[in-house]
Amino acid sequence: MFEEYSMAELTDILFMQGFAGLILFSVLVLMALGLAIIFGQMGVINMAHGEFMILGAYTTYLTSHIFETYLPALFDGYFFVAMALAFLVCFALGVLVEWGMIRFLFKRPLDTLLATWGLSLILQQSYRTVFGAREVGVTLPEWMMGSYAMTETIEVPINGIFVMVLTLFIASGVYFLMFRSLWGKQVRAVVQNRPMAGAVGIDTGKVDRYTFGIGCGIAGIAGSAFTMIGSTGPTSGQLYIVDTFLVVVFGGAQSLIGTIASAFTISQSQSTLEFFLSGSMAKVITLLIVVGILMLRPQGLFALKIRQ
Amino acid sequence: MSTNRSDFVLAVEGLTVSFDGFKAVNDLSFYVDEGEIRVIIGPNGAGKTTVLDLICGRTQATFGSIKFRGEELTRMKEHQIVHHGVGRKFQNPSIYDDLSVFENLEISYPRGRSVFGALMFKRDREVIEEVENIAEIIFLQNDLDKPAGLLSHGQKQWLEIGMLLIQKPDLLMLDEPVAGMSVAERKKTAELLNRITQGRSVIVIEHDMQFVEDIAHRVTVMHQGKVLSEGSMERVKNDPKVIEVYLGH
Amino acid sequence: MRQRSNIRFMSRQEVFGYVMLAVILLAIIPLSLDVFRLNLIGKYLTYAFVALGLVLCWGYGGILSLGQGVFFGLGGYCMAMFLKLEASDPESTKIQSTPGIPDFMDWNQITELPWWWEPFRQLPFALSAIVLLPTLFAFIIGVAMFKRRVGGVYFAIITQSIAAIMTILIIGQQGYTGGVNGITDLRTLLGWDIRSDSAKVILYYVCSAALFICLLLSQFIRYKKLGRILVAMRDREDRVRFSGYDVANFKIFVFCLSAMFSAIGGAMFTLQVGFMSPSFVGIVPSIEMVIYCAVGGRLSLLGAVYGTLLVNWAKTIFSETFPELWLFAMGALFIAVVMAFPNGLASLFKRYIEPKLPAWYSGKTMVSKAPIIEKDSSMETAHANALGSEENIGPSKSLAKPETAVTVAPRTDEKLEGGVYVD
Amino acid sequence: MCIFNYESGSRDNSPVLKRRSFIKTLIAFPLGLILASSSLSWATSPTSEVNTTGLAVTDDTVTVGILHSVTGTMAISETGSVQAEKLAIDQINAMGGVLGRKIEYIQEDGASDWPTFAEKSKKLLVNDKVASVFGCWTSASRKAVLPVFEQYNGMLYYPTFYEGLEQSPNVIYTGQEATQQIIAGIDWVVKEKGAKTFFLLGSDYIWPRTSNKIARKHIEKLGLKVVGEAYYPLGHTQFNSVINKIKLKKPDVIYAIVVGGSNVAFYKQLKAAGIDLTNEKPLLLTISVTEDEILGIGGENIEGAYAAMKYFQSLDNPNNTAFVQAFKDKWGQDIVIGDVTQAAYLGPWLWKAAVEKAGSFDIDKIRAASPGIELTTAPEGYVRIHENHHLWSKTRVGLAQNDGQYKVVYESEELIEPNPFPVGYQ
Repeated sequence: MFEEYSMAELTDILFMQGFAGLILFSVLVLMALGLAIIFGQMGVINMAHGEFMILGAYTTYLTSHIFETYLPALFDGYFFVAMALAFLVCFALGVLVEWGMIRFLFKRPLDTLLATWGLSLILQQSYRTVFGAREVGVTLPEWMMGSYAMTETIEVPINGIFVMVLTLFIASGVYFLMFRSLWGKQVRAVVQNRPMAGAVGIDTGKVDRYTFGIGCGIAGIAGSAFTMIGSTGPTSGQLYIVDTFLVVVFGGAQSLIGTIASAFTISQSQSTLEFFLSGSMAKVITLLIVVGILMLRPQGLFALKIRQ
Repeated sequence: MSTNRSDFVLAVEGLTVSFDGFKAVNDLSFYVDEGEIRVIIGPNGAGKTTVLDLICGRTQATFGSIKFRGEELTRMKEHQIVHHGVGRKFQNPSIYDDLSVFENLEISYPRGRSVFGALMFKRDREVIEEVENIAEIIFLQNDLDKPAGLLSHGQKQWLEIGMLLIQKPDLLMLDEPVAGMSVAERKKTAELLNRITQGRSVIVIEHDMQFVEDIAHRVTVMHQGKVLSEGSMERVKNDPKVIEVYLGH
Repeated sequence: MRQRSNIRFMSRQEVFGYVMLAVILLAIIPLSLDVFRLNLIGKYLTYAFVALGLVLCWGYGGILSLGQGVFFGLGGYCMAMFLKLEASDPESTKIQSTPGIPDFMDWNQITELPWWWEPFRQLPFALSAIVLLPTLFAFIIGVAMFKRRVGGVYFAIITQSIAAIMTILIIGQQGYTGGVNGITDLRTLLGWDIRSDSAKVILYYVCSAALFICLLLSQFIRYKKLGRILVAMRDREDRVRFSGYDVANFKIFVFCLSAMFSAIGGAMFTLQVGFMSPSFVGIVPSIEMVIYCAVGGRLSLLGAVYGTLLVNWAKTIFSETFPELWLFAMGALFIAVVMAFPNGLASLFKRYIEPKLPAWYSGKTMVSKAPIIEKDSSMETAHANALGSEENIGPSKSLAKPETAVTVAPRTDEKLEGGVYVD
Repeated sequence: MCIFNYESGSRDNSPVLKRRSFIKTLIAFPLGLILASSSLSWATSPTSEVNTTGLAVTDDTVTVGILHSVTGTMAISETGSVQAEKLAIDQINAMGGVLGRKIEYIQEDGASDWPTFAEKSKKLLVNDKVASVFGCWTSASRKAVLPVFEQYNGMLYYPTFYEGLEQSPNVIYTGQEATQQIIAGIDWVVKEKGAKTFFLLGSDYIWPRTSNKIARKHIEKLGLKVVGEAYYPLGHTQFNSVINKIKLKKPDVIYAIVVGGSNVAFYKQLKAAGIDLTNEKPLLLTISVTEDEILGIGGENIEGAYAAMKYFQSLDNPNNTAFVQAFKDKWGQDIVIGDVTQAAYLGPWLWKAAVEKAGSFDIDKIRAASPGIELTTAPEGYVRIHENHHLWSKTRVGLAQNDGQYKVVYESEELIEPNPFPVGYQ
């Protein structure tokens, strides 16, 4: 399998595949973080997660247009504004959805699955009505699209690095929010004992609403970042949903570390397999491995053992 | 000490379970005799319910053995343990709200427990008589056709006890059987327990000391996953270690 | 009081319901529609098999599978393989470079029929494969999952992934499966042209009859203790376990049964539509089929049939007139069913229509006066008995009303841990 | 039989409708006289003569079907075809219609779901009795409806470039079959660019796989080398691994047949990985990216790539200038037109020509009349229907520009003969 390559080429393969794996890893983490918060902390299965991501992507598309038309001088920096807007828009919609729908479905995770699936259909058709059935092209600032050549064969894509940095940033943000802030304490208190949290004066309704909103907001940022590497169309969101859920479930529903570890495992096995097999078979085998491990360890990679 | 003494119904030895390093039950040993009513008491978090979970197979032990009539339970599945004659009542009444009282009892009747058996199960005279018989013991003979969800809290507790009785277990484990009951109901329950414990061993977890005194043959006091003291109620009550734990802090 | 000793196979209402459905399916629809529409209804009915399986598996057993399309597809593919081989006789495929093999294999440079296609030349083998293969597959999944106590949400997501895997596999192995196009251009069954109008009518009746057999089988299961154990299991899995049942076996059984129903539906689909494609195996159709079941009422066997017919009929009407609105309507339907009518059409029927029906329908005059309560059909016997022995309950009718409503509200509060226990 | 059909045809119309259409005819008549004096001679031919099989043809209208996905994942691609077909129908009506009859259409949504396509096509043929159907996009949808068209003897005008291996009496293929598109393109890249090694890439389904197979055979026939071949599931969005592979294999040409949303991911990641297509090292040749796809990809990301197909919006000829203008006037100035859109536009015109040549709407007569029909007004230039129901057409190579358009850099000298069952390429 390797004999056709020289030693130097093999080193390059190793490096570049490792890097490709890291990009995929960042992408998966970014997709899964929002879902991990919502699913892990609230037990809500948000099937519309992909549509929230696309909402973020469309927000980016609109922002790019506004900057192109009105503020061409600042175009190089528009992406940061777009990400912030994507977060806000998705956060707002998330809060609305929680208030109008999710809060009536607590303790019924399978029903949230169906209801949010319905929501995803409605969102898809809304995008189609508003933006048209065709995909839209998001213009990116020139500096984000290039690559940095390390050697003749090794070239590091700048957007890949951007995604990685962003992922690191968001993941640590989530970590601080959940484990180092008062708000995070409240969220965890509500997760562990809802009546008790309510009794000590935490507005559990509000905590839920904002948790859901933040999860959706992060999905929006992810969607915004994905305009760099993927398509933006009414049904693009569906491409992500299975992968995203597998990452979260595989990691262990309530564990942030688990989500990251599982994203790492999946991305590395996928990108390694892709190099040697066809893309389809790589995907099948990766999914099979994940499903297989989940059967052996249904609680996921990182789940706390708790007293029943 | 011999682990094979056959006169023990239940022999628990060196039982340990740890949840991510936290030892909820730590090197616990105790023995229950034929026909004995054993009450386990202890402060919250002492590991009482975990012990019952371990015996009935709901939680897997990390170390140690549980022998029931000489058979090792730790490696059995819950339903196999039930088939061997161990019955368990939960802390909160655990009954099927959507089914009638009759059906609740019927499901617990120890016949047709395989898939195929359940498909071929016939509600014959024997079953009906047994259900009615048990219903009378648990004071529900007039509510047989009622959906179980409509029963009062106390009646639900009784129903669950009835569901155990119909299994004819040799060892009955009751987790706080009188919690949430009125005084009258408590009295009735104590009566019920005394009646049904004839010829079988019982392990009860209870906080109500009056109730414990009424029924216990022997008492085991647990604290932080270990046995703190064991013996008659009288002895345990005067054990300085027990007093320390209950009143000391 | 003595009546409990002889629970009936069907209540009077159920008998009426089945007769009604039989009249609608076997008389009203065939007499009032042309062959094209009849064939459409026939196609919808094949989804009803899946919905019926989901009632048992999800409504009764509490196991939500988002991969029912896999079984529907497997059944359909088994049927399609037989029909394709029959359509690929050397005479009609003589323009191919290898005559006698299915056209898509020829396009993919396969020169010999794969060994595992060979047995599908025999109808008996194909028929048994339709029933057994998906059931076996469900059995393997079931054993792997339920023995490990994977349940609830986890089971849903894993079945969903299995659906994704199957789709990629079928599309990727196009030389053996026909790929994304599926297996198309099926013509005859043992020489009988299945595309003719008369065949469509006959197949419609065969499909309806098969559906009725499955319905009655489900009714039988519900009436036996097995049905009550399923309900019990959904409510209190632990209690069932500590009543001495191996819960996993019951789950495996009901999951296999639902897979078998789906597979029969898939085979009927292939026969009536004339092709099978991977678009049924994926995630989207699998979730859509859950909604058919939910619209009908996840606890109502008959509801599954009506729900399927209604949603599909609406889909056809909508997409003929306002295709853009269809997704909005479908999305709203999902949300409405989950939030406002968790027990679907069946509960609406019980609530608003049944009380208005004449007394002979329920067999008891007092039902018309009875409190209007939302009750699920699993309770029918119990509830009818409760009403019958109302004297025993005492005059607490007004009190019973809200309480019953609470009790029999849909049992959907699956715990998140839902059967994932640490061991 | 004739009489019966005539009656059933007219019975469908309520008197009110009839009168209204009569008035319309009155108004339209002088107009038609000026615009379509050539078709005037048929305007009077009685319906019983031009329609002997009970199609939805009345004295002044004829109903056709449009069957595409307007919802679901394929709506992205099929929207353009719907627009083109409607434009063609409008233009034909403005010229006086077909055999003096105005075209009316029933549009059905295939919803990106193959069985739905089959169901809807059956509805169009059996219930609506449409005179012809313009529709389908993916091979899978065509395969699903094919038995229906053959059973009920309908006529489908199918616009997409596709893998070939099919020749149905009930389909006119207005797009190119694989060999037309592939061989000319590869010959060009070998001759003009001196390409020696190729890397084949595609989405994992029949069209890319079959096309790559033909490409491989042809490349090997020329004595050149395929250094790699890879397929990814539809909708795949991560191409970094395959891009690495390409970098290592250093092919002269990346031959890419990626479709749908994956395209966007592929080209963006290609650019980000430092492969600047304008350097042509390697050169990228695609047969799947039309101007429609570039909308989503972004012109700046695909600039420098080559595409081999029969039509580009930038084609410089009077037919095309008029077509592009009409299309933009109807559907908006920002709209782009791709290869398939143009092919879809040909459908109604080819049908009209066949009907007029046959002097009848009957499918059998149209089929008999179709081979040899030529269209000099086609935006792509001149096309002619071959005996095998495909079109003779030229193949062009376009170079993708920053603004999302292709610049035509090559055009085959002759019309290329369609060859759906290419001997030696299977």
